[in-house]
Amino acid sequence: MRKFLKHAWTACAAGAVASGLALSGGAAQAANAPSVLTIGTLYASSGPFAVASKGQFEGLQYWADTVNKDGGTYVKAFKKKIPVKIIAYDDQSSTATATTLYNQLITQDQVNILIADFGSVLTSVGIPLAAEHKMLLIDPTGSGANFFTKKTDYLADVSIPSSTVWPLTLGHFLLGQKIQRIAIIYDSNDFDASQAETLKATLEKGGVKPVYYHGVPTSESNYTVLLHTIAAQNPDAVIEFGYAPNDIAFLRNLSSSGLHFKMTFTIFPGQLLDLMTKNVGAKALAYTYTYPTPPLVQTQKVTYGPNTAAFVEQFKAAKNAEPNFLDVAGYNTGLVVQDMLETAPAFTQLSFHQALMDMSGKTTTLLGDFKINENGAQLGELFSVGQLVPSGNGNKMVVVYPKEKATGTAVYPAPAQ
Amino acid sequence: MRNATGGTRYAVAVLATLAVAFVALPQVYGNQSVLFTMMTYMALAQGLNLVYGFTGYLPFGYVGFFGTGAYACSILVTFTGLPVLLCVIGGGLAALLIGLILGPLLRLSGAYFSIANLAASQIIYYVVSNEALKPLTGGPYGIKIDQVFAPTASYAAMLVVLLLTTALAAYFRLSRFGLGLRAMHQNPISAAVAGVNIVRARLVVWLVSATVAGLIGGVYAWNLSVFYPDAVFTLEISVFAIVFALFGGVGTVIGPLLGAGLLYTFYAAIGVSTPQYFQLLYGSLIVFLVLFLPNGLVSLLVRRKLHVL
Amino acid sequence: MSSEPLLRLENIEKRFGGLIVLHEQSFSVSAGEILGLVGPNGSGKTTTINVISGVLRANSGRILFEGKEIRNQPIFRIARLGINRSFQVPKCFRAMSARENIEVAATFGAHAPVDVDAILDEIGLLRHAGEPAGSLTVNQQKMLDLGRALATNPRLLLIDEIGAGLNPSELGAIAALLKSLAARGIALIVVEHLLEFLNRITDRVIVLGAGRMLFEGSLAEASRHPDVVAAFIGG
Amino acid sequence: MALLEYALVGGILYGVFFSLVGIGLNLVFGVMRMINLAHGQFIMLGGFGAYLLSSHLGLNPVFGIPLAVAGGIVIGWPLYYAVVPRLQRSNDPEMLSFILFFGIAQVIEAVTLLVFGADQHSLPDSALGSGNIGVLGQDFPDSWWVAVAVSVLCIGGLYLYLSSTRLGFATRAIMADRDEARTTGIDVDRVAAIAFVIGLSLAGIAGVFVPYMVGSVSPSIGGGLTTTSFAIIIIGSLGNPLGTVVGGLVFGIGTMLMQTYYASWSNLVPYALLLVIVLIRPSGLLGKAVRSA
Repeated sequence: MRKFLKHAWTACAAGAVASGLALSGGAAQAANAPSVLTIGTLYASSGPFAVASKGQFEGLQYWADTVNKDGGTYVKAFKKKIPVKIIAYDDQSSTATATTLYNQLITQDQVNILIADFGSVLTSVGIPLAAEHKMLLIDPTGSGANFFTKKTDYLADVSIPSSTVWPLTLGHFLLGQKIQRIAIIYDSNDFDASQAETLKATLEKGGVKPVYYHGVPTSESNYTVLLHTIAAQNPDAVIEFGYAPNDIAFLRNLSSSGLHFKMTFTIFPGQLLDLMTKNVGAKALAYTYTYPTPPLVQTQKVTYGPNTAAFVEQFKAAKNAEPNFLDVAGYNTGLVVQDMLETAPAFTQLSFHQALMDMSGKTTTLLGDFKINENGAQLGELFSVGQLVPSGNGNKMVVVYPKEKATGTAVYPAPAQ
Repeated sequence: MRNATGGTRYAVAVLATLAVAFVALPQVYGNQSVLFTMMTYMALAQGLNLVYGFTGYLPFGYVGFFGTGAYACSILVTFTGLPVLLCVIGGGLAALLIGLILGPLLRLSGAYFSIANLAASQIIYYVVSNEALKPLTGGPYGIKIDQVFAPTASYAAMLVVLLLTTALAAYFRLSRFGLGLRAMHQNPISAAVAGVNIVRARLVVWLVSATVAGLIGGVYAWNLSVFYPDAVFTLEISVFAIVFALFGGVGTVIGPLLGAGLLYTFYAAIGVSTPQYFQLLYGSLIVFLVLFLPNGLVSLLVRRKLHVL
Repeated sequence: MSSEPLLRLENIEKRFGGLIVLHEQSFSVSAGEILGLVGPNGSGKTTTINVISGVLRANSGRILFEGKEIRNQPIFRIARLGINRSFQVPKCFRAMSARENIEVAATFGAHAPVDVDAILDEIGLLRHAGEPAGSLTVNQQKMLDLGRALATNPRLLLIDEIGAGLNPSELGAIAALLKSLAARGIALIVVEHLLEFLNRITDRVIVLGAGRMLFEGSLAEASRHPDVVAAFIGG
Repeated sequence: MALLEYALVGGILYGVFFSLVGIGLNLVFGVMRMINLAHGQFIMLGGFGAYLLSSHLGLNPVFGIPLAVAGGIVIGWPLYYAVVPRLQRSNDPEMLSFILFFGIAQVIEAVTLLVFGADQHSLPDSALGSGNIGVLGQDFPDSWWVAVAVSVLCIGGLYLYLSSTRLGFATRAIMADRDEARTTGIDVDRVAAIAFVIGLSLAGIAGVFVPYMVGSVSPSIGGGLTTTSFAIIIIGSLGNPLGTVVGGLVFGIGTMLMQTYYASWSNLVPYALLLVIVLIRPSGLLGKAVRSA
């Protein structure tokens, strides 16, 4: 046993030395151009955020691979191309670990560019640290409303708008369809509850009061009795805001319950269609509504980078897999950084931030319009409303609202399966 | 008790070493968050040791006090504008109050106590994070007190809390009160027959341990300054505190400190080098520890007849 | 004052669920007296001691120590009042040294300072004072248990089957020790199976059978009493 | 009124299934006086076993039941002999086993994660019948009824094992008093190892139906299932396997009623029930727990 301990010690020491060596690499960013541009980020290989976080990370990595194939990304401040290197740590979905790892990236690796992990929870702890060290935190998907309450130079949400504004279009669609009886069930977490609140407010402004409006715990996994309770209110439309596991349980329970509503809306079929189809089945997804996200909706005209269709082709060729929304979001983050470096006149965090502000409103990428405000919130592309319509063995996404983006009209009421 | 003065000297040395180490380390190692988190876990392991090591009650829901402290402190900062240190103390008092409410749990034995305590911590978590409490706690939206964000000051505060907790452990180990605790831990009925007020002693230890966790939580919230309920109520915090304390050796002063210090270093090192195997390595390590070193690292020293505080 | 016994039980009843294990027990002990408690297994001897020392709570009746009701007092308070006990299976603090075992009681149970060495000497463990209690022999642990009780300066000692497993010379030493304690004015209630041993130290015994007091008087008379005989033979 | 009835019937069905989820943990505790903190991870393995059979071999997921039993034997028997006798000799078996099984839980979760990834997986709905069956006019999906039927069979089987077989008798003797049982000549380790195997197998069988009852299975669901199981067996009473059924029903009905009337507080149900019951009646609804001093 003493031997065992000795091993533990050795492992410990070896680990410390190894990390020490790794750390000394990224130091010293001087007036001279660095030989490699370090981009620090975190991902979660396990825990509740693993699925989403790994998707986003893969997208970012794919971006780095692509630019490095071209000899790197052009940096205006040095007037030349510099290869990028991603330094990434695994936070296991733990905020405590994420805190130390953000600090690791900032203080030990001294990365040039800092990119947050997926989602609000894992982004939150990086915000004060970045500000403290005067680093610009590039935030792909952390959209907590709490984050963007005052002017800052050190935070920029680049890939998705705050979840608070996601359901605006959905609300207008429901009002436009003159659907009066609407049930809203949501998980009690920042992401879902803020959407429920916005939708309720939007509907009430249009004179519609939801007939059912309740939060359930984020851990909720069985909706059978809840669905029955909802059905008792005779709603025409049932809107469920949850994370992917909730949406899976909800849709499965709905299809096996024998209940049927004229309209059913969930979030994740629009982001992780493969995962949802695999778990829920194409039949149960047919005619349900969602927020369609790239690559399920395509941005044709872009001002920077490939358009959505071109990206999907490239990604499929390189990775032999269909990209999902999070891959796109991660890749888009890389693109925004790339554009930022091409336009920032100086190699400083403030200059980076100014570049992002200058890009705002004038840039369109495969993810849509890029527009941030001085608090760092993303105001660009609003999500539209899509419906999954049977096609072959699966479903295809039809954007049904708003009109200018629509690729078809809603099948309402949804036919019973 | 013959070693009381020697013991006291030993305790002072431990406290001084801790203080010097955590004042000096930031000069040579720049990732203050790692050091801060290490102190947090050292303090938590020590705080848990107060109750588990000295009474045998394993508080699986220890994180409940930590989270209570974090939220009470943040709420005070948000609504009262008191100096942040007072808010941290408020966090400790809130945890003390919760400890008092949960006092009747001490009537339960072994596993029942642990699990009932776990249930209590989950209840606090669910109540704090419920949407109905949004105006007060921020509910699921989390809470933000970045107006008081001060990494260096909160680092110093955590060091003070760590020293306080360790001093308490030394008191439990060396004092007359501690003699009664040891007797009670080994045989509660004989201890009572010997005149030890076991009900009161247990409650005192429980409340002290709860208060300490509340203080740690308060300082932790101050350091984080933007967080969601999961960040301060995740069960992982209890589990780490238990594993760290056990690894070092409970019922001693230096055991939990050694355990948390070494194991957290190990954690941080594999987290950086081979994260994909992290959970596997960690789980296996725990299995090996329990099977081959159940009384912790300090038992190796004791076996060599070294005096351990 | 002198007529008031040190301890008086009045109609003590103890039930476990529906089972009555002590029926209306009433007896008293005076300072300096040694009272024997005998009876077959399950007759309520140890329960009586547990009830007096507070380890168990009686369901009804009164326990008066120096005229004060102590029935619902917690164990430690009863100990501090001056009632202490040994256990049939010694309950030492096994990881603590013999000396520390005594020190716990001296620290928490006694009103006045206690000479720990003197007690260790009295129970014959002075030479083993530094050894962990768990490493002592069972007989030594029994003595340590008694020493722990003595360290609280008791005025009433409850002794539960201390004689079992001792050889004649050890029994003799214990008998002498208990008598010397009584001579100091300590009252003793001694639960014992070894009647010969009991006969040496006491002239008054109470015989219990199925939780009832069958007899009170001298041991010699007891052996002639029909109820007692019936209880022991199981008739 | 229809809502109340639906919640009650649903709660009973859900509760019966959760009795199966908890019962293995309770059997193991009763026999070994150890808390298998990896219980939820064994349930999760059962779910993944059924998923493998269904997705890779095209078998009906119910074949996951024999697989779970086989897994229980292959994992449980060696695991018991590798760790339990050693722990029993330690100074605090109850608490050390708590931590040991936590380590095992981490290992299982990590390995599953490396093999299957973090994604959710589920089983085809049609495999257990895609219709609905009604009772008292309340319709529930076929899969619920299958899960409930299997739960009843398993719990009934366990009851028969404990009440009418020689091994079961020995098992109950060990539950009552391990040392006493040893002195009467019972091979305590063998009987306890069998009980451990049964406990793990029951967990695995419950796992087969988890994708139907809680939507999907993923490596991270184990911890939550363990805590819920705890709550259930404490409500019933630790160490009394049949009390688990009472605990399961209280949990199921309580949860469904809360879902119907106060949805956002429904996750408090198991913990609040546990705390209230433990404080009012520390022994659980059927058992004993207070320490003697």
